[in-house]
Amino acid sequence: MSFMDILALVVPATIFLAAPLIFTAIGGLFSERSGVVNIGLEGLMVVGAFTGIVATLYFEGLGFGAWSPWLSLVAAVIVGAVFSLFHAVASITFKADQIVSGVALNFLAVGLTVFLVRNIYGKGQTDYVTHRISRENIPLLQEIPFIGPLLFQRVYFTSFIAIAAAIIVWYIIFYTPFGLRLRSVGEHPTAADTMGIAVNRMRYIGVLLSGAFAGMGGAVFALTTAGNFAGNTIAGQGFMALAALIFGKWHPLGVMGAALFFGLAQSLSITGQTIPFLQNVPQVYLLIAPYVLTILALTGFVGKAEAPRAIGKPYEKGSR
Amino acid sequence: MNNVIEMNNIRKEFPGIVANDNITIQLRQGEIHALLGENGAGKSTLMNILFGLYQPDKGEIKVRGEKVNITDPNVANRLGIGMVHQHFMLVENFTVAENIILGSEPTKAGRIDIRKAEKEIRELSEKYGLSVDPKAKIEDISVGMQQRVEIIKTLYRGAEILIFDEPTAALTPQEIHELIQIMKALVKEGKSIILITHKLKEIMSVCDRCTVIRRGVGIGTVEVKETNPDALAAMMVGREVNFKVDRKKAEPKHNVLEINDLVVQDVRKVSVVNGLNLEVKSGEILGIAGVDGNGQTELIEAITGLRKINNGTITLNGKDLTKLKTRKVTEAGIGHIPQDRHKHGLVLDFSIAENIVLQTYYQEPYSKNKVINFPVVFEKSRKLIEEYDVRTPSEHTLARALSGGNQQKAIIAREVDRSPELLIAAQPTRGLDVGAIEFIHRKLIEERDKGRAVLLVSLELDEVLNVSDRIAVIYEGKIVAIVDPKETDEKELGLLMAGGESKRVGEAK
Amino acid sequence: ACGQGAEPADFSVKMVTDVGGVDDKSFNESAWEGLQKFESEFGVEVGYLQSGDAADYQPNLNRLVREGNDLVFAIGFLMGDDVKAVAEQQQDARLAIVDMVVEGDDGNLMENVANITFKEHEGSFLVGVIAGLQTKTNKVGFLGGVDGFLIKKFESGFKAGVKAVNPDAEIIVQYAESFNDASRGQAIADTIYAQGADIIYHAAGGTGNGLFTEAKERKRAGEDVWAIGVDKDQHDEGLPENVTLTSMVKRVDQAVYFVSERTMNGEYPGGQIVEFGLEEEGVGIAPTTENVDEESLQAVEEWKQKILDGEVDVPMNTEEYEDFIENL
Amino acid sequence: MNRGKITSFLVPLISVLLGVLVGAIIMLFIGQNPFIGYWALLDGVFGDIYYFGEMLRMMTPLILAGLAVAFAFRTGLFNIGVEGQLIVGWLASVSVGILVDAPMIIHLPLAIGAGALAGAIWGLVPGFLKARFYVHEVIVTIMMNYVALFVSNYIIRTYLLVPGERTDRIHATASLASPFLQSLTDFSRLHYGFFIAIFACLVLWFLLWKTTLGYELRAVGYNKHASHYAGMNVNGNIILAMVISGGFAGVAGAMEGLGTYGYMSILAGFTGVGFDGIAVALLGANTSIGVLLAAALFGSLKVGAPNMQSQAGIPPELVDIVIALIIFFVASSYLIRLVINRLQKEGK
Ligand SMILES: Nc1ncnc2c1ncn2[C@@H]1O[C@H](COP(=O)(O)OP(=O)(O)OP(=O)(O)O)[C@@H](O)[C@H]1O
Ligand SMILES: Nc1ncnc2c1ncn2[C@@H]1O[C@H](COP(=O)(O)OP(=O)(O)OP(=O)(O)O)[C@@H](O)[C@H]1O
Ligand SMILES: [Mg+2]
Ligand SMILES: [Mg+2]
Repeated sequence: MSFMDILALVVPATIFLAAPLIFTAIGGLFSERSGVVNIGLEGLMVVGAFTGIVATLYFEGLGFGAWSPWLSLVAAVIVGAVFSLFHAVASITFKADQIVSGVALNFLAVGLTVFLVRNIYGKGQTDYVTHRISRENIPLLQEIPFIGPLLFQRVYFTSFIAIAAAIIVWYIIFYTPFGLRLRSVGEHPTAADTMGIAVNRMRYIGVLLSGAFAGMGGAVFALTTAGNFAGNTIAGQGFMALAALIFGKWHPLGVMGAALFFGLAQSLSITGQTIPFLQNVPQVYLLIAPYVLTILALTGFVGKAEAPRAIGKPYEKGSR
Repeated sequence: MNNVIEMNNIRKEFPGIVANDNITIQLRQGEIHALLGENGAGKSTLMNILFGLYQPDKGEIKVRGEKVNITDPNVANRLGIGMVHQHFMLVENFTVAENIILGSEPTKAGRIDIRKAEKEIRELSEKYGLSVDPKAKIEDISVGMQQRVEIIKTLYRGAEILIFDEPTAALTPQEIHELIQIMKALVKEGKSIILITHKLKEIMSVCDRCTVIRRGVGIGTVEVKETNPDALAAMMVGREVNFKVDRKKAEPKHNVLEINDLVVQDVRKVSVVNGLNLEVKSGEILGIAGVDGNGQTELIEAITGLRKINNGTITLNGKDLTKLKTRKVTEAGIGHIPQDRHKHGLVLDFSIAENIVLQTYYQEPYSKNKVINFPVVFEKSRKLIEEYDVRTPSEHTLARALSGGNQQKAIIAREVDRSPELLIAAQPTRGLDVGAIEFIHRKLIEERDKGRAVLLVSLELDEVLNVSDRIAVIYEGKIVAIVDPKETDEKELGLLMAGGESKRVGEAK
Repeated sequence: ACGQGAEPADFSVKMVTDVGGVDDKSFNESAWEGLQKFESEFGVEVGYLQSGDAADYQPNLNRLVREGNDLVFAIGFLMGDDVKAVAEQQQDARLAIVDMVVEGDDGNLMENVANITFKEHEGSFLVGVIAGLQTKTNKVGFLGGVDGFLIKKFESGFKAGVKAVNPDAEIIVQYAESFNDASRGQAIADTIYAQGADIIYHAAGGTGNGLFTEAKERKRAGEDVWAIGVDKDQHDEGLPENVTLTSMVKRVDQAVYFVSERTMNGEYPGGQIVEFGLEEEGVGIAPTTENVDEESLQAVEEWKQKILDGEVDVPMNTEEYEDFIENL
Repeated sequence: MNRGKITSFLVPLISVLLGVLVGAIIMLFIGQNPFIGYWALLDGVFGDIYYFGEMLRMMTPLILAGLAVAFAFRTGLFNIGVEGQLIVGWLASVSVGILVDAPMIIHLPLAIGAGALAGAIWGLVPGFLKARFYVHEVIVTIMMNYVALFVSNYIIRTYLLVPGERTDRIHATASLASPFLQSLTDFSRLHYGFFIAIFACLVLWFLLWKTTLGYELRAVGYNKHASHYAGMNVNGNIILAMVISGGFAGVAGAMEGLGTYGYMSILAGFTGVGFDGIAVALLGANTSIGVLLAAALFGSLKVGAPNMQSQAGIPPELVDIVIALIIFFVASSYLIRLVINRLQKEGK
């Protein structure tokens, strides 16, 4: 295969694999910037994937046809947000250890969704949806030489939404009062409180947004790739997103970059065998690349990743 | 005389204790009103209630004669009440401007209008002489400037009534002086101020009236003109207290600590201790006076082996400590009361007992072949708690649950009990009330009289002046003068600390 | 319908699925269909236990044996060791395992285990023939689940089939190292197609679903690509774009039904290897052949005959495949 | 027993009750009878000595994984990497069990030791990175889990594979399997590892609460600065803490490899035991005895679940839901404590 062919293979695959990570990591960013660790991203993705598939099957039943997956994305966003309430209530109102609460969320997500699937379909996984979110060639743009074939052919619309979301969130976080307040409760809640900002309310918003975005991420994954839902449909993407969040230093654009980088590593672990200089590299190296690289990145090769100062600590009025 | 604030019969309970019990305080238009009380007396609590952070269980609050219900800081802000907190309320990695506008941001088309904000801030800082740089990050500016930011925060929200909670505890003498000027400027502009402080001198110098609380109970309000420090202290503690620690003359003997040409660099590779020479003799208290940030911290860390020494030597009774690790230094006979009790002095989540053996847990009799003998540890702790009158339910109580004063006593018990050749006390009385201060000073002098060497580092000039037998002035990492407390005064010290020349330099030597 | 032989009423057959479950669109499902057919025919008691993970196999088998069922199926070679353990413990149990030959410590077959295997290579050979004949790019692909002795049978048979009818066709082989990673399957299919293959045969369980996803995407984009299903007739997975060329069906249902019936009639094949190949109609190409052209179907018939007559010996591992190519 | 103790004992208890209660509500919700459901569950554990044996077997790795998490917790570290440490421990112990020939007296300890060592090394990495580069251990351990999974599968596939997607069986001399215990429990897979797990509980307790090492580890966990001030080797202790925690996890893996299975399969995904360990440690309030009891509870739930399916037709996932809820309730003990304190106040 020519170099161009390889690029034409790797680049779209990268963007495609990155999209769910971008959504989910952006979600994590809202939660963690507000001072609430969110190990539960994986679970939230599971719920998103579940909702995405079940809703699509349902809408298809109602005859919405090709609209079904898109309506289901909306449903997944809502359900994801609602489900994240578990984490919010436990770790904000009841001052639970945020990491533990997140872990519990992951347990619950898998247990509950598979449980429901068994009750709805009487079996361990759902049927396959007929209408997925499918690849498109963007008219005109795809004609652009070089980048056309790479960026605008065989692409998923959801990938564009993901990248747009990252940019919008970047603006919100750093240039709007909401962003400033969100960050302030993650850095120094007591200070924020004395400035009349309702700390716990901000944190609830942060967690709910993480649920919404992670739900979107899970649904996008399910509706572009898996096509149905089972207990193992989401297998680690949530934790990958968490890694992307940290690798990206809690900065929306950094997070997007990290997610794309992981997407690349993943796609290389597959296409690698066809790329000359990667051919005789054992697959395992490419498989573990994202994780190893994340660790290396964290050790400061790309500068220190500094978490929000007050992250992980429940807010006690008048404590210091 | 019209009252802008009236807090009548306020009561506030926390799990376990009554923080405020039927306290009444009235703030007059345009006055500076002191709020005085021991640690844990309930001052911060009372003010937090006024600021809407806590809700009172009983009592009423009137602002400009109208009964109000201050449910949260927003309400306080609307009523023109602003508070500068005991522990600064600033977001370290935000800029000054961001900190000030947080919560009431000016916007243009949904986007924060940072220029507008910075302009308004500059206007305020000019009006009240509060110099700040709106673009600077908090973590990069001095404590003094941070406090000015805190003040501007309140003014930016149009505060008419300002509450200062222990504003001077963390400041250098210079900064304290500036702050006092600022407060005077504020009242001149028609603002009213409540000032919480443990420092009677400050009260005497700036305040019009003073309300005293003891263990949560309001003792009363007095006109400052008609009272004096001793009377105030007595009101606060409930008994006579004597400041001039009575003591016999020191009999210094051989050099215990000798430091030659010491050079220590900080993280930024700047030599913060820069060719420093110093001797501390047995049987004397050597006080180090200096403006914060002139190398005191690094000097102590170097002596105690917490920081790498770049050049020079340190010896203890002739033994070379220069290259030793902290533990070896400690074993060589150095006791260290660190300046930050919460960060270095204690493991807050350990029990008192576990903290008591922090330096000795690995030694007999507290442990044998790597197994700790807890009965012995508890036994010892009970003894020290008794001896140093640490107010705690039991030796099993977590250090966290003690007030700063008692936490400090526990540390001193631990360090002094080992009766080290050299005792280093860094700001041993910061944030403590006069009762605790008195106790700690007595302990230091006892050690001296036992023939130990004591190195006292403090930012509080009168502490240095009261307690030391000799005073070494540190400036830019060097000892620039050694003076005799009896023959000097704050003016001269202040001058030396600022790098100024002095006629009698080195005379005491 | 009421069966003959021992009173069916008190005859009970049950099976333990592996992680896939009775709805895996693959051999678990197929096996369950076999039991259900058996139930409807003879009105006997049937049932199954699903395994959450490998640790459940043995307890589940044990549970069913304890319930006193007359015959217990272990579906999937992954359960080999557990079947062995249970067989050793429960001497009077009657077990049967699919896709595996269980030997006792003495190296001999165990009296209370019936071993059901398939000649997947023979079936794969036939779909290989179809692929070899219908490829337009002269490139076909094989998407394997986990590289190992079993899947090699599929791979070798398939490649042999392709080469047999189209010696200079190129065959791209890639393994996903997983049986349930659809997204990986899709990505691999993507690369294989991208390298010019127009037909891909998968033996990768759930991972194979990714193949269908990718094939549909490309079909919709106007490319002329096909997928070949495995185990069951996967024609429906290919809809609506209709990308399933054919499938290599493995009649687990037949085998299960057959062994159950024999057992009920007192001819439990314990200690034997019951092998299902073309001859026993245990493997073959799917009934749906709408996408297979006449020529190919004929070829399939011819080669099938040759195999039955023993003229060709279909390779089931790499070595045999090498030889096969040698004397082609 | 003072008030604090009572509370810290009541909280998990109440959490479990609440979890079970909600589980019952869910059963009602899907139209099942909770009593029948839970009865089936209990029957699935205690109805037959075999399942009881299986429950003890299931407990064994849960205890060790729980101890690993608890130990890290106590030293201020959150070890989410137990899963990965367990996997490498499993692989290492099995490898030694296969490749080494030696009399049992040497071989078995060697194999277990190998497991512990592998887990320890897997713990060393995050420990070192935290000490040296201040990288948060949670994220590194998560990453290490995946590295462990893929690398182990790769090693098995390339060096140890036999038909059946797994390694060969270990030599009898390295096996923890116990014909005696099996015969006691009617052929369950209960093995001697159970006693190792019990012993490990004692080790952890003694190490943490009675030794100077434990004192240092806890001190560093709570306050690095103060520990440094007191002349402790802060970085050394952080690393050591992770190493020991990883060691426990590695042994957990050895229990699977040398006891339950006698081999290691190519893993399609995580075993989940490591993550369950977090639940166990949490419910057990990070105490040895607590971990033991919590492991017993979760072990029972997991072993009993299939019976709920086959007897009461209730999806086994219900158990996962109940476990998750229990964790939530324990983690949210703030609320429970509040209630308890209220009651105690009224009590006197
Ligand atoms: N948030 C809280 N929760 C429980 N108890 C508290 C809380 N804050 C203060 N207290 C209690 O109320 C008492 C008063 O505390 P407060 O901080 O007002 O003392 P203070 O006068 O400000 O002491 P200091 O001079 O050291 O600042 C303390 O002794 C403490 O026991
Ligand atoms: N949020 C809180 N919760 C419980 N107790 C508190 C809280 N805040 C303060 N206290 C208690 O208040 C008492 C004294 O409060 P405080 O910390 O002001 O003493 P302090 O001497 O001022 O300490 P510091 O010098 O650190 O300010 C202590 O008993 C402390 O435990
Ligand atoms: Mg205070
Ligand atoms: Mg104080």
